[in-house]
Amino acid sequence: MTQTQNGQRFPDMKVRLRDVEFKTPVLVASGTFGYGAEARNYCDIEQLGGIVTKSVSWKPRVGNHPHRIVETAGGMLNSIGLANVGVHTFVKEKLPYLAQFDTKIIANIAASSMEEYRDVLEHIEAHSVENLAGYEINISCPNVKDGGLSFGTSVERTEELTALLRQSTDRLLIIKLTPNVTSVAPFAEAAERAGADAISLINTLVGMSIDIRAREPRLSTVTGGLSGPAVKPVALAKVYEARKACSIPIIGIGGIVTAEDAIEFLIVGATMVQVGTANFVYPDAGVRIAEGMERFLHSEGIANVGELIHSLRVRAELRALGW
Amino acid sequence: MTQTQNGQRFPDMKVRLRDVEFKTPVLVASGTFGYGAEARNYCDIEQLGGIVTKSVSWKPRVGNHPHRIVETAGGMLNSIGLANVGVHTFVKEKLPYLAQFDTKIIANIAASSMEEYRDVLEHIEAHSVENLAGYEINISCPNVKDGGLSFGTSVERTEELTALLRQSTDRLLIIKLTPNVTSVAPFAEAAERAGADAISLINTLVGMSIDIRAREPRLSTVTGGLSGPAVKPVALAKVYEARKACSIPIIGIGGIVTAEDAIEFLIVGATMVQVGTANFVYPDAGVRIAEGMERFLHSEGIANVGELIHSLRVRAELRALGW
Amino acid sequence: MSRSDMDTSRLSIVTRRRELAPGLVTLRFRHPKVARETMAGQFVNVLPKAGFLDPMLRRPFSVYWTEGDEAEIIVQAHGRGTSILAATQEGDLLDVLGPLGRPWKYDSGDFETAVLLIGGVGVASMPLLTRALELEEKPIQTIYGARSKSLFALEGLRNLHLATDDGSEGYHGSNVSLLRTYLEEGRLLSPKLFVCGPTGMMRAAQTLAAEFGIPCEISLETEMACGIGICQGCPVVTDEKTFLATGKRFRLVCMEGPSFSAEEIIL
Amino acid sequence: MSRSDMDTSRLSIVTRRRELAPGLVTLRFRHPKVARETMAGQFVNVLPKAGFLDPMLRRPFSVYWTEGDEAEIIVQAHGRGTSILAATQEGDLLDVLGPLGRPWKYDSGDFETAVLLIGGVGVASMPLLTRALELEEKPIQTIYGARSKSLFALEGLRNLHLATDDGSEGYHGSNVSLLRTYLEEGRLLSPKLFVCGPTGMMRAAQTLAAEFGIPCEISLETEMACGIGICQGCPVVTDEKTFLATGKRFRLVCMEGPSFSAEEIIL
Ligand SMILES: Cc1cc2nc3c(=O)[nH]c(=O)nc-3n(C[C@H](O)[C@H](O)[C@H](O)COP(=O)(O)OP(=O)(O)OC[C@H]3O[C@@H](n4cnc5c(N)ncnc54)[C@H](O)[C@@H]3O)c2cc1C
Ligand SMILES: Cc1cc2nc3c(=O)[nH]c(=O)nc-3n(C[C@H](O)[C@H](O)[C@H](O)COP(=O)(O)OP(=O)(O)OC[C@H]3O[C@@H](n4cnc5c(N)ncnc54)[C@H](O)[C@@H]3O)c2cc1C
Ligand SMILES: Cc1cc2nc3c(=O)[nH]c(=O)nc-3n(C[C@H](O)[C@H](O)[C@H](O)COP(=O)(O)O)c2cc1C
Ligand SMILES: Cc1cc2nc3c(=O)[nH]c(=O)nc-3n(C[C@H](O)[C@H](O)[C@H](O)COP(=O)(O)O)c2cc1C
Ligand code: FES
Ligand code: FES
Repeated sequence: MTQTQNGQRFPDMKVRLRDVEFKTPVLVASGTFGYGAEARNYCDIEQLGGIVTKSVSWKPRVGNHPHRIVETAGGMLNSIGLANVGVHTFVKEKLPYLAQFDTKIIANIAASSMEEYRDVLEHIEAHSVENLAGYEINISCPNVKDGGLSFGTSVERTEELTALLRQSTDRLLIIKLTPNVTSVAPFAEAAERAGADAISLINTLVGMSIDIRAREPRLSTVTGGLSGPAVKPVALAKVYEARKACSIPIIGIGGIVTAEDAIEFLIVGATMVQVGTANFVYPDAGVRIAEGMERFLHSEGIANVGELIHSLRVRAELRALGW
Repeated sequence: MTQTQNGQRFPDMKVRLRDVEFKTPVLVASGTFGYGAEARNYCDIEQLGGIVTKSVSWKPRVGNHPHRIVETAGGMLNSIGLANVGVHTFVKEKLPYLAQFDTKIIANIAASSMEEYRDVLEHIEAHSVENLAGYEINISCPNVKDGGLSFGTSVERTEELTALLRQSTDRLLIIKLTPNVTSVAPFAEAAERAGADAISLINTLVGMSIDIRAREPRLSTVTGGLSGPAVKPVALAKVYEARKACSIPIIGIGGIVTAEDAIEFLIVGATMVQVGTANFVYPDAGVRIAEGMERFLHSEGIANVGELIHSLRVRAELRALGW
Repeated sequence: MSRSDMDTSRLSIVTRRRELAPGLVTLRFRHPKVARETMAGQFVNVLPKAGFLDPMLRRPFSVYWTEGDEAEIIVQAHGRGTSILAATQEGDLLDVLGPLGRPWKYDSGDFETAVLLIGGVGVASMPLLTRALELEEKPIQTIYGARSKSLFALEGLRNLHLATDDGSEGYHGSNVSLLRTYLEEGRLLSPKLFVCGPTGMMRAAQTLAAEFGIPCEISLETEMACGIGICQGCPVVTDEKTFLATGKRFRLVCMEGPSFSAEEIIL
Repeated sequence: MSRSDMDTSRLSIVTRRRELAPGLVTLRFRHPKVARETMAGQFVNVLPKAGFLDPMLRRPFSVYWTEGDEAEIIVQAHGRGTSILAATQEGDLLDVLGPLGRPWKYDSGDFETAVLLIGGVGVASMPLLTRALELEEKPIQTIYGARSKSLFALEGLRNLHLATDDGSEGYHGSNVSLLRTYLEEGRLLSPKLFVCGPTGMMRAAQTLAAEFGIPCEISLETEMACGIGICQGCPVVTDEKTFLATGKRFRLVCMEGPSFSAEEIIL
């Protein structure tokens, strides 16, 4: 598929966030690709736009009790509970391992206090590797009581936290927003005001499933996070709302399985996308999707993937109505 | 399936909202069953717990331009735009027609102002028929700019509106809540405080879909309402949250296709359920689901469907954690 | 209405499957109600895979033929639902709702010659229409266009004038321009057009009919969720005159269609 | 790591389908990697219907047999995914990921007699285990319980002692109580238990092994989203001793299992 024209990849799949260039607009989402080692046998990692690592906190977290996952119509519920190795093992083992790959790494951070967020970020910053592009701040995990959702549902705290973390790094600072709010616009605005380089959305929707014979919740934590194709329409609407509210780049997430799905997000206004649940079914989804996007650009005669971004045509009378 | 024991249906499928008894806990949802005439050839209407009619407003509404529907993973988006005959035709033609059926009718009302809600309700009240059990107030339509969602996302206006309408009827007053809010609990509390007899949830989730070749929204209104099995996990979580917040009965709605789906809602705390999108695929879904619930009660040796309601077992340590 | 009057038996067994061209198949199934009650132009709403949610919605198909207790549809594999249906095997069960919609108005007194203008899989409702017109003893001319020779489904049609985009059969070009020449040469005696095909072609036919001032009926394909009038998802926009006359801005294709008089709708 | 070292070829054609009992089928497919690399106890993760979302997730299956470039699984139709798979026909394509997980520890020096304790479809990994034990020249006793006579899949097993719930074959009762009598009568020379079956049965075996102080390995079935360690969805709880020793509260069944030493996990 990929042809070279004077060394140039054609069509050109490269995108930038601020001064950072990514090979393709397709990242793998936090918590759905481990730390690279697990999936490498099934996915050519260097063909990915980049890897967003599993949320890391200051101390290791063992995660929630079984059951942690339930399949639902067109999606799944999870309640992993931010199981992670903790930032010290992360910088000792995971980050150096990820450094070997010629692709960008974005470290996703989850915490329960401003200080913890800052400490984790600064600890990674102090042990950073060359291909570490920046940080994604998870203020939207619905599955642990202290998973930062208290930040994710408060505009003020979102702004404070973003401003605080901005002081600690010049790398990309990406705020990951939750869809579980009445309106995502004020959060997008807050992140932009406080100096975030980009926002990413959506994290999972709060959901639930019942074992009707046992009359018990199927997840040990009662509720969990819904992801997968089922949530794609909601994710697109949230990205659309955020796009109108802020002017920093958006990373679209939610239910992306095919190249067509990813292209929908770009057209609505996302500069990049993340692929999550699809990795569980197709560990090389992130690569396949980028290849499919390239084929689409070819067939439509589009030279640069950037031309798709925010290219949605909305009829004038509707824009007048404020849509 | 249905055996009679001293004239009693066994298992007993009857449920009550306040002083109103329904044959089964299964209603058909507003906007998904017309006014009865359309589906009667495919569904034995008198076997339904009841019919919630298409939202009616003071003036007729022609509805939105095509395209109005898009199929999505495990669900669909719609942007019908409250197309309805208007309250005058409703009481002249639709209500008298519905009066012939031996089942309960709940009139769903949508409006753009307090006064319009009240006028529509009082007009119906003035022309009511014997089997009219009450009203469902749609403050949650995402598909028209003035569809009442401004009420549905404000706790204060929800309470005001409920209190106002309470003065105009002694029939059942049911407030239909939107899932598109950060927390549904305060709305459930507000409805209860203001004297609602029950709440129903969920209405549709705001969603979107893109035609990537035309680079246009697939729906004429850009965004629409997501329904169907895809949203069931979200609906269950919202009902669960509402159940903890108020003590009036809840009518569970969202993605119900099978008897097992309906039973999940009852176990979480719903007294009744509504079936929507499923009617489009199986026009007799409401009847089939009730029959399936009856079989389930039989096989589990449960004499009365009421025993299922709010029977969820949550492990003590989790309740301690506030789940 | 008692249970017995109701159409509750929807499951029907596939008795014959024929592959006319790659991805173009006919499915014949036992369904006494559809077989005996369907009139030319009505359709059925078929569930691609009962009990499964991908896809979730039914798919509408014109009734292609009926005989005794059996009815037939012709399926063009296109998206998720139709590709599953096209792979249906003889002996499989189909969940079929119908007959739905209104028939073609072939008994209106306003024409002598019935001109069936067909594009691609728009042929689906034409064999039954042909049968009905012959009962009315109306002369028929059939102008049928397809991308290529292999894609014609000619059974049950009469007085064929074929056109192909690639010239592999008959007139090399569009069926509409072929029709135009016939009209200009006045070869069709007080005709009425019965049109079904791609939207572009139907628009062209609409214009042509207006230009020559001849009656024209068009069968539409819109997305449908229910097919029985309860979802309001299948509107077609009415033209200004009709709107002012009837007060109706939209018509529901599943209930008031699928075929409409060309001058009352905007495509 | 270069593309070529990677396992990208997942599609494999079904070469043989056998129906052992209603809803119990074996599927043989061409998959050189799985066929040549799988060790007894490992599993594959199979997509019920590629390209469709109902169901969306893969389903894990122990590898039942391997020969040349072909591997076989045995599928018990149970829910949505397994019923679709059970209906797979010869010539169909399967999307298969594997081999996954760790093999049975059949070469550990801590036993003389290998006792295979099987419940129902738990038989899946036992033929390969039997083949491996024979290469190690270990004596084998197989205690196999099923609901009824017709549900046994006996190929590739040795020295069978059958038990049925309905008494239609062999010992009338549970395989665990049959094993208990053998142990009490001391008929098994320094045994090690290899256990796979319903959770209840595995718990009973766990208790029995502790009571008689014999080594016991149990193969678990948990929900799995990925099967390759990236979703963290398949944990099993470790017992206190193991927790204190290793600091691990959970083990991932797909990566560290599916088989575990009975004393280190809580079922
Ligand atoms: C009254 C009527 C009669 C029809 N008769 C035939 C026939 O005889 N033979 C035949 O092959 N096809 C016929 N069609 C079209 C057929 O129903 C569509 O091809 C089918 O709905 C598209 O589904 P899909 O699974 O192929 O595509 P998908 O991409 O899976 O469809 C996705 C969604 O878009 C809708 N959709 C997409 N294209 C169309 C379309 N052209 N028309 C209506 N809905 C669409 C589908 O209903 C579905 O909700 C008819 C349509 C209508 C409305
Ligand atoms: C390591 C391993 C090996 C297995 N080997 C075999 C085998 O050789 N033969 C065989 O017939 N079955 C085997 N199973 C069980 C088989 O994978 C389940 O029957 C299947 O996952 C259930 O899917 P379903 O479509 O039948 O049920 P569904 O009801 O569609 O499953 C719904 C969800 O629950 C999960 N689930 C339900 N039951 C189980 C279960 N028992 N184990 C794991 N997940 C479950 C499914 O993964 C799915 O996510 C194995 C499971 C594991 C973990
Ligand atoms: C099993 C699982 C684990 C996840 N863990 C994390 C996490 O640790 N941190 C985070 O920010 N998001 C996490 N997510 C959310 C995803 O990154 C993504 O935002 C969400 O799943 C929606 O995308 P998808 O529909 O493509 O999966 C997780 C999702 C799943 C399914
Ligand atoms: C096509 C369509 C039209 C609807 N119209 C209305 C309406 O007029 N008033 C209303 O309160 N809800 C309306 N709804 C929402 C449903 O009543 C229901 O709350 C929602 O669809 C979720 O249930 P479901 O998943 O079972 O469809 C509509 C839903 C659909 C799909
Ligand atoms: S398809 Fe539902 S109203 Fe026409
Ligand atoms: S199944 Fe995903 S980690 Fe084990």
